[in-house]
Amino acid sequence: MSTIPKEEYLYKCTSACAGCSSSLCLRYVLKAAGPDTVLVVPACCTSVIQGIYPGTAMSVPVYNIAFAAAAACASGLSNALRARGKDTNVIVYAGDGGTVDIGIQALSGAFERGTDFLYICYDNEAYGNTGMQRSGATPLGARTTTTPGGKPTAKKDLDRIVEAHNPPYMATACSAYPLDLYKKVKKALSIPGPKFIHILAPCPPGWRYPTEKTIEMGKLAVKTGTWILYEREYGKLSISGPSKAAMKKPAPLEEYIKGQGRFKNLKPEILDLMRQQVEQNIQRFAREEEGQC
Amino acid sequence: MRERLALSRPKEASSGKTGSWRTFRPVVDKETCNACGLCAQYCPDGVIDEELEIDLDYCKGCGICSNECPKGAIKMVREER
Amino acid sequence: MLTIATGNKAIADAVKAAKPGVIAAYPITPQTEIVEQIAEYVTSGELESRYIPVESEHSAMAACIGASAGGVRTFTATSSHGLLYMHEMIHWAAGARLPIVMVNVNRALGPGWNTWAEHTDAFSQRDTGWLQVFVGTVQEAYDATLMAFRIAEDERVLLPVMVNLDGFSLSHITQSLETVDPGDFIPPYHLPHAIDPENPCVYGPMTGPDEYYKFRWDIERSMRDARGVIEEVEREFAERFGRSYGPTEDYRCEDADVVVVAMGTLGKEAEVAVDRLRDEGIKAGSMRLRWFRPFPDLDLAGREVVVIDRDYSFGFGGVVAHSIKSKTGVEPYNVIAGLGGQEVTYNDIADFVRNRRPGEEMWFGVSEHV
Amino acid sequence: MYEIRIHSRGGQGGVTAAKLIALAAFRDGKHATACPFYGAERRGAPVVSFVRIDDEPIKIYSQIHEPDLVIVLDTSIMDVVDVLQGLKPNGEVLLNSPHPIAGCNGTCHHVDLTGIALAENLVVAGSPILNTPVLGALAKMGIVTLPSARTAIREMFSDERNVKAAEAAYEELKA
Repeated sequence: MSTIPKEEYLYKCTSACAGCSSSLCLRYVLKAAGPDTVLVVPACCTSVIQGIYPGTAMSVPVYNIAFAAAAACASGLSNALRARGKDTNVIVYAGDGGTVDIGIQALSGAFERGTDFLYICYDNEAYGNTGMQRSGATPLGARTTTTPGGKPTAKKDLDRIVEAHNPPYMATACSAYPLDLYKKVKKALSIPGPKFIHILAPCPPGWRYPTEKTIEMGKLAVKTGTWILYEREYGKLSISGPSKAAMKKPAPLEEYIKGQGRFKNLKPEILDLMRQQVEQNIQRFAREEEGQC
Repeated sequence: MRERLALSRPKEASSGKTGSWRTFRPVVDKETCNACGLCAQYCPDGVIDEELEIDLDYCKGCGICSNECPKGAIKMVREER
Repeated sequence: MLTIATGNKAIADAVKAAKPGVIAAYPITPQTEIVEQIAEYVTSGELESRYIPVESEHSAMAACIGASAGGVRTFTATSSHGLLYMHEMIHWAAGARLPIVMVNVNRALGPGWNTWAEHTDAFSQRDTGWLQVFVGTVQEAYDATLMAFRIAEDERVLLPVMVNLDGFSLSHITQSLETVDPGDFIPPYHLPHAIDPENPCVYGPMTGPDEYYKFRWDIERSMRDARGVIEEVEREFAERFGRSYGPTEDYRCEDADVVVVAMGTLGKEAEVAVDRLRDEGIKAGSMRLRWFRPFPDLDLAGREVVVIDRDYSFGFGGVVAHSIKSKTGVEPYNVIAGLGGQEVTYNDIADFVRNRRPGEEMWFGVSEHV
Repeated sequence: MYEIRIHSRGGQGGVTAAKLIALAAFRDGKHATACPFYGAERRGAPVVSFVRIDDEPIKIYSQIHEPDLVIVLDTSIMDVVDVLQGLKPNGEVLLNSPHPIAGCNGTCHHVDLTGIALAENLVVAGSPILNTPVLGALAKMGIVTLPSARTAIREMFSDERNVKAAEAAYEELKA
């Protein structure tokens, strides 16, 4: 705790839902980045969380931009600041819809071009800002307003797409581990070029669990191996502490599923499929860590 | 100078006093509390200060602090209005 | 320096003279030579600028928005489908009050694929809050691009400017070009609301029904002020560099009984038609409409007017003809000609005047009056 | 106004030839425009470019329908394109050919531009360069001056062999 700055760059109080994990994450992102930072925010929950004109809870500049355009806007901004001799942090803070779906072309372009910025996707696994419609990041079986019978297909593996761009740094994080997130943002910002952090951000109204369970839900995602925390520096994988233990002996998937209304009445065969996917994922990371790809 | 575009400037309570959103309020038992600080660490709105005082003007009553307190020192109590 | 150049090369040279800090662009026919030439200038060091090779036009405009707000002069170029693909960001750029300069090489829209000149692409961006100027010569393409930076960045305007030139017929034609050293004609970039971590602001936050309209009105206020700024900048340009421009280029209009209104290269070729008609005793004049937004006041009272529209608004009519009709009250003869590069010669234009039927519309080549 | 129509195949340099002619005329103190007509075609397809030269500024952007001069850089095109279409009654023709070709009305000039380019080893990516020697032929015909032809070539190309090729074409042009 002592290393975390006391300064809050997200003022009291935002218009985030009670128990919102993405505003918790934003607190730590800004603590890590400090005041010489510009956030670029496409349409997402943070468009609202930042506050309504003329007041805002954000005490760093925030550039709001259209849904598909965050990474491209950040490219322009980063280049302008560098042209002016400034090394201000440029951070995209975008939801999963704006990243895995409508914004993926701009994201891919910005990474391929080597833009000097950090792209953070906070992933609540649906279009939360508009009332939980499915996104490409919605997991198999999850009910959303546009998948009322449960999503029939798996979550898009965003990280492997980003990884294919060979960024100098990428990591996953989870709102339940804010200190881990803080360290990862710090490290990312110390490296030039395009960096990426993918945060799992549980959402009480969207996932349909009580607000007080936000941290618990994130921890269960990690403990069951559903969400694996890792870093990848110049391609080299290192599994983060909480996931190391979880990968050796993952908690039963049901513990994560059962508390979430979005997985209510899950068909057993879907649960089996989900379990297989988790196992395969764990094995894939374990093999890579052991040096066999 | 005239404002040509919508520019918001930082201030506290930009969304009003969100304490009014609350149905349950956190009540801390100072005797049980060991000042570990996890409540402050996990508060999404940063309304718990260094002294672990909860700013009830802004606390939305999510209950994360209560749920995460290892000592069970924070109880959520129904607001009486 | 006096040389010859294509329209595209002239624009690249004007951009080099204006020294933007960031250029973000995506290639598209017939604009590509502009970005190729600029990339060449940046690579060779002749232009000290950052060139962002974006993956789409939507991203080109998004990157220009980020760069312009980030405090540097910004340029992009596009055409046709590229312009349409960036449509969302075109609105955003104006609403964000960013003085981005963009060259649009006017080209028709598919299907079928057609890379030749038409103005429908630019007119589809009519209501975005961008200033739009249409040029008729290589020299004018250069001059208008230089002036566009000055006009856009003027604190009374702070709106983006689109410079339009006809695909191939002007983008690829070689004509004489005099390049200039703009000196302090283009002052250093200054954006009053540039992003500054020392003075943090949220740009474009949620803005409710009680506030939003005020910012829309401010765009219109600046658009109205832009008329005076354009006049001022064009006058100063004439004083410094000896070439004068206005909202229209009028040719033999003073005593004309019939005036041809057209834009771009057709507007220039119309002058040749006017000479022919005058030889026949028809007192014709040509009024080449340069500025489309803000739309100028036109003095057409008491004359017959033939408007050539290289565009069309389906279910309504030619965009220019109807703009003129609503602004001046005249009932023009509206010829729809030159769509998708359809060949229109000065002889054809002279024929439009000879056979004019005020109040009616004629699609050239279709031989039907409607 | 003097109007020239150039017939070539994509990749043979017809577009650059038009620019070079306009530049030479411009250096002679005239007004000139060069205007390629781009089709959707690719390398090898017949293409056409236009040059206008005048003492007054040129305001015409449409194609040249009644040329004063037709230049054919590749005579094989004559089988598929009516290169003489619209040629003015007193118009002239310039063919890239070592010998005269029957069927050309009026004054028909010919010169072996390909041979000249090959002799100077002016070959880029397998194609002989025709656009610089053609300028020599036009100088001989009096459409541009030889000094301006040289100037134009030097402004656009750094290889002096291009000037030599133009001079060779100037010498070898036959009517």
